[in-house]
Amino acid sequence: MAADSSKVASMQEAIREVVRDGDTVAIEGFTHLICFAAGHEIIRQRKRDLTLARMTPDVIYDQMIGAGVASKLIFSWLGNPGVGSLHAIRRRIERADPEPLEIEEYSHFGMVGRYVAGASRLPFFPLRSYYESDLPKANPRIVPIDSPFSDDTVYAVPPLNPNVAIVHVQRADARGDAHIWGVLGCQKEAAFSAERVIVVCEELVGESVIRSDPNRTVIPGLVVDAVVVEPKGCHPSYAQGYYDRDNRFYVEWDAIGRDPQRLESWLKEWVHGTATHAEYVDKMGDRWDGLLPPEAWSEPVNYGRYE
Amino acid sequence: MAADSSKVASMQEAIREVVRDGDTVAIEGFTHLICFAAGHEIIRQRKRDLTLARMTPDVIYDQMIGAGVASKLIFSWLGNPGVGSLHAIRRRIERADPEPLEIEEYSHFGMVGRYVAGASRLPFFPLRSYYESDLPKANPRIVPIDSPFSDDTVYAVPPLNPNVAIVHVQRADARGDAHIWGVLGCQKEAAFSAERVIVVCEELVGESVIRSDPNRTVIPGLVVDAVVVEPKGCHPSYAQGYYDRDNRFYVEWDAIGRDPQRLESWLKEWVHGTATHAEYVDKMGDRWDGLLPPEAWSEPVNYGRYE
Amino acid sequence: MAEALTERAAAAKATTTETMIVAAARQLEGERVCFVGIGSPNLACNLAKRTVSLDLELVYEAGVFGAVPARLPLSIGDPTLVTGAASVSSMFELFAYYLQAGLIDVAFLSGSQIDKWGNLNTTVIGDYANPKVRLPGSGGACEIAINARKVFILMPQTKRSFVEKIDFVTSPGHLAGKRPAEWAGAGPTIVVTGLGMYEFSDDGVMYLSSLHAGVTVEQVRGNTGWDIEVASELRETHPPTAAELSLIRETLDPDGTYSR
Amino acid sequence: MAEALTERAAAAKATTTETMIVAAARQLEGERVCFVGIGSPNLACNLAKRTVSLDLELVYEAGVFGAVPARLPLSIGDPTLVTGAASVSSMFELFAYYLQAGLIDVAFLSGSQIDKWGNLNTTVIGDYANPKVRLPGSGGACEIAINARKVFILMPQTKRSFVEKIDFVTSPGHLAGKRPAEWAGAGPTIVVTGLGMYEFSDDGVMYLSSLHAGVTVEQVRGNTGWDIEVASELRETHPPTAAELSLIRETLDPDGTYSR
Repeated sequence: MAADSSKVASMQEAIREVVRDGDTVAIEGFTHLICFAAGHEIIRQRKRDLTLARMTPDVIYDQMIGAGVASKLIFSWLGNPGVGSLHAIRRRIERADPEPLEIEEYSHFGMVGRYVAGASRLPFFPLRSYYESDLPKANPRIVPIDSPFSDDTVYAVPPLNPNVAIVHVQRADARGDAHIWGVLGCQKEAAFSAERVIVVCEELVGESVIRSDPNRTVIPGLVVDAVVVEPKGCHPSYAQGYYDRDNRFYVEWDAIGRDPQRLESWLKEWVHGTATHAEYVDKMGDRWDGLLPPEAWSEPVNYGRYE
Repeated sequence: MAADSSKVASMQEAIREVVRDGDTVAIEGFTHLICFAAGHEIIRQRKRDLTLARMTPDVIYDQMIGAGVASKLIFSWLGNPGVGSLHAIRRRIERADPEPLEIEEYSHFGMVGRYVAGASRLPFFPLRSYYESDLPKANPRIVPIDSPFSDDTVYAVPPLNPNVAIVHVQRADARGDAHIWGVLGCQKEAAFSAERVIVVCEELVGESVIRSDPNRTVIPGLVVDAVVVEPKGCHPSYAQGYYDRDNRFYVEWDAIGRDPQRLESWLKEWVHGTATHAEYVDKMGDRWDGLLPPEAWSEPVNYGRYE
Repeated sequence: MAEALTERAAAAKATTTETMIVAAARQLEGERVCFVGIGSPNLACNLAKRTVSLDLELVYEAGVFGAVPARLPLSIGDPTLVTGAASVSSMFELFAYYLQAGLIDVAFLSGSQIDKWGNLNTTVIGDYANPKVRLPGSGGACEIAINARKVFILMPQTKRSFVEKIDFVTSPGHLAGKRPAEWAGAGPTIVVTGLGMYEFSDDGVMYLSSLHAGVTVEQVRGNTGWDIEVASELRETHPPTAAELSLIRETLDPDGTYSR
Repeated sequence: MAEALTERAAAAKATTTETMIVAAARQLEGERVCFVGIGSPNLACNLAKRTVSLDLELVYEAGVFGAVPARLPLSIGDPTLVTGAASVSSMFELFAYYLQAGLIDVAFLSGSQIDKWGNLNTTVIGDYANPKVRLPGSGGACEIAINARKVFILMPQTKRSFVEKIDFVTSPGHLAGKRPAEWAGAGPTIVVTGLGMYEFSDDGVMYLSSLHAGVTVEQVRGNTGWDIEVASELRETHPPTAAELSLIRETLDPDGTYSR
């Protein structure tokens, strides 16, 4: 990305320049702020051999893995939340259909700990989990470690440092300083742990908006390589205060993901058949009607001027 | 404290019921939000044999230790910020004058790590510090630990779980859910690591104010035992947006703290000579004139109503 | 008298899931902080908050404390959990400072397989490397099982789910009765299925403590893959009251998404 | 010509501290992210941001990134650092995700004692258990010394501060020339005192690289507790320009709190 202070790029440019075949890519966001727009652009650009990391692969990774962009998945909960399975991923794990998918599996806190260690340049993160579970047998990168202060044992997980993190936010300035509110997931830790970061925002705002509330800045421009403005870029996930989760889509995906033909036609129509996410958004038409919530504003706070 | 939903108490009641002789007490706040009002009430109630923990003991612990409430100090930086030394504490460390003071010393990140471990119920926290420093020789509770994933070594510090944490905040509701903005220090980690917590606020607000912006809640009522309403309770420290740091006081303290007689008269006049912090605030008179900043409001955010 | 009849009539029509939800909700009496799962556990917690445990605080793993959901959330990170909540923090803070710290009194878990010690499998049916069925995996379940002070298990009961040996231990229960003292949590205390309720002996072994209305011990044995122990004083689950059912049907889950 | 004369006249009147601040500020050319200490380092950074390094980002250990102080802060956690900053986060995040992660290009340190490898003492004069003078201790200095990519040291020079053996190693410099590769930081690269500037050889040994105007090598030797090495091509520090001085005197520190 350019070294000047504006990092604003189109999604096409950002994905082309930042995401490389073979990269480990984390599109994070826990239910909230999952950047489907970036996932779709990765599919459009036919990236290959990616290792995809996410706590909850969600429908976005089912689509991406169904489209063949990835050879490995790092995760902690593999499902369609509130609905059931991610069938494209299951086909590859259970039957290598159409090809195998390597997996590396943790628990939620294990994945969070991996991002924290990655963001902190720690060689491991300790946690009280995994005791007597079979997870350490399934994944040799989960190991017991003794406390130097007691006869307590905890488990350690290794750092995760993705080549690329893609985080969606509500508002950012052109330098990439970003405000997030609502469910925070591990957006911050993922961004700090990655070599390269794409921030995708619902709204590009002036620096003065961000700087009016520096405690709301979850990601500083310091770690950001590109800023993409992509309104409604999370559908069918959501952006708190901007639009609702399209729960109906998650239910509908169950039948689509189950059937490789239907999955392929869906990708053809909705991803390859749209040149940009803006087209995808338009194509949804009046489906948006039920997804736009009434407003509920926060009470502001006074930082004071100290001159 | 009462188990009902309102935890509001006077400072006198809160200190009397929550702080016990012999306790480890952390009045945290990094430069910002240091609760002098609570420290003064601890002096008034002549608590004894406390272990005082704070990253930066600051003038408040110089006053408390000068007043004889503590037998031990846990810290990482012992100075009057921007001014010089804390003389009452130095007298006790250098010359056991008037009595010895045990110390337990870390670096800033070590203290932060101790609170994080304490808040997380981890038996230790690992960090990349202390290599080749004499600090681990001075404090045997700083020990090297090997990574299970590489030949990397990090240092571990033990958890800190104070009996009492006292945190000052800008606004809280009667349950203790508290908003903080500006410098956050380790208020959150200190509160979660402690057995008992007193939240002292500039303003008591309705639950609806707190709940209009749940991402601003640094401390949940869940861990809070008492809520004390004490406007200007941080002087000469400050509360962002409410009043300025009284830098002049920090400079003046240098001469007071140097001289045991002057220190004693100061305590007599300003602490024992005032029954409450409100009296102390009134007694300051027009000193407040230069300490009240013009307003600078944050841009609000829209959480949306999802019904 | 007429009211009692109405109650019975309503109760007779309670679905199996409604019976499970109500039984679980009643167990939340006296509890304060509950780690809520999506689906039936969410209904049980919200029912308890309106009946036996008015001050119950709901914690969601997405980072939400003190949620006041204005609608039934489909997912664990639904926006309705955020608006009006007391606190929303990062997942690191939720897992470290709330769950691992021991602040959670009760958490709900479920599983595709359970054994007599309450160990749960949500990872895989068959061999891990060559799975017959790939299940979702742990999510937060493993650390919840270890760190929540008590675990309530809510799951359907068949011979395929109540098994002698589970294929994979995702979430440790009472192991084989030797749960270490340094774990914050006491492990599973209650299991509620469509047939009855189960508790655990001092040795950490599950036993049938209460049968739902109309269910027999033989049915339970027929749906359990090991020789299940039965309490000497076996109770009958008090059926859902009309008030409980109307809360579920009219307020909490009017579409019946999770309760029918 | 007239301007040059004015410059010289002004420079002649620069205080020792002003000379140190200006010399340090110039070294920030090309650096991006700077961990700012209070006092002279703060002035040096804010001067650099207005002269040689316009895009310099200021990070303060209180958790502030991208500060735009509207006045000279007395303390490291002054409210003027917060209002209008790009980001304010917890100290855990500042130390873990910024400093330890290796995002800090340059940090400033100081000390009561320094040795020829740039190891610093800010803890104690005398014995740790029976101190002659108890100093403030590490604060963040120990982890800054290890994790910042470069360290600039700004301190007064006397025979009591530049010593053969420091009483306590608070912040490791070049140890004895064997700084481990896994440390994110390269250690001290520049030391600026009232007498001159120092750099470090490949062996990690400090040498005099530049003398401030009017200072002699003999003065340096007389104020150094070991046999200090001198660069074969010893430079003379270019004196502060009128522009630099007027920025310090009129804009950054009009009361002269830290520069006179």
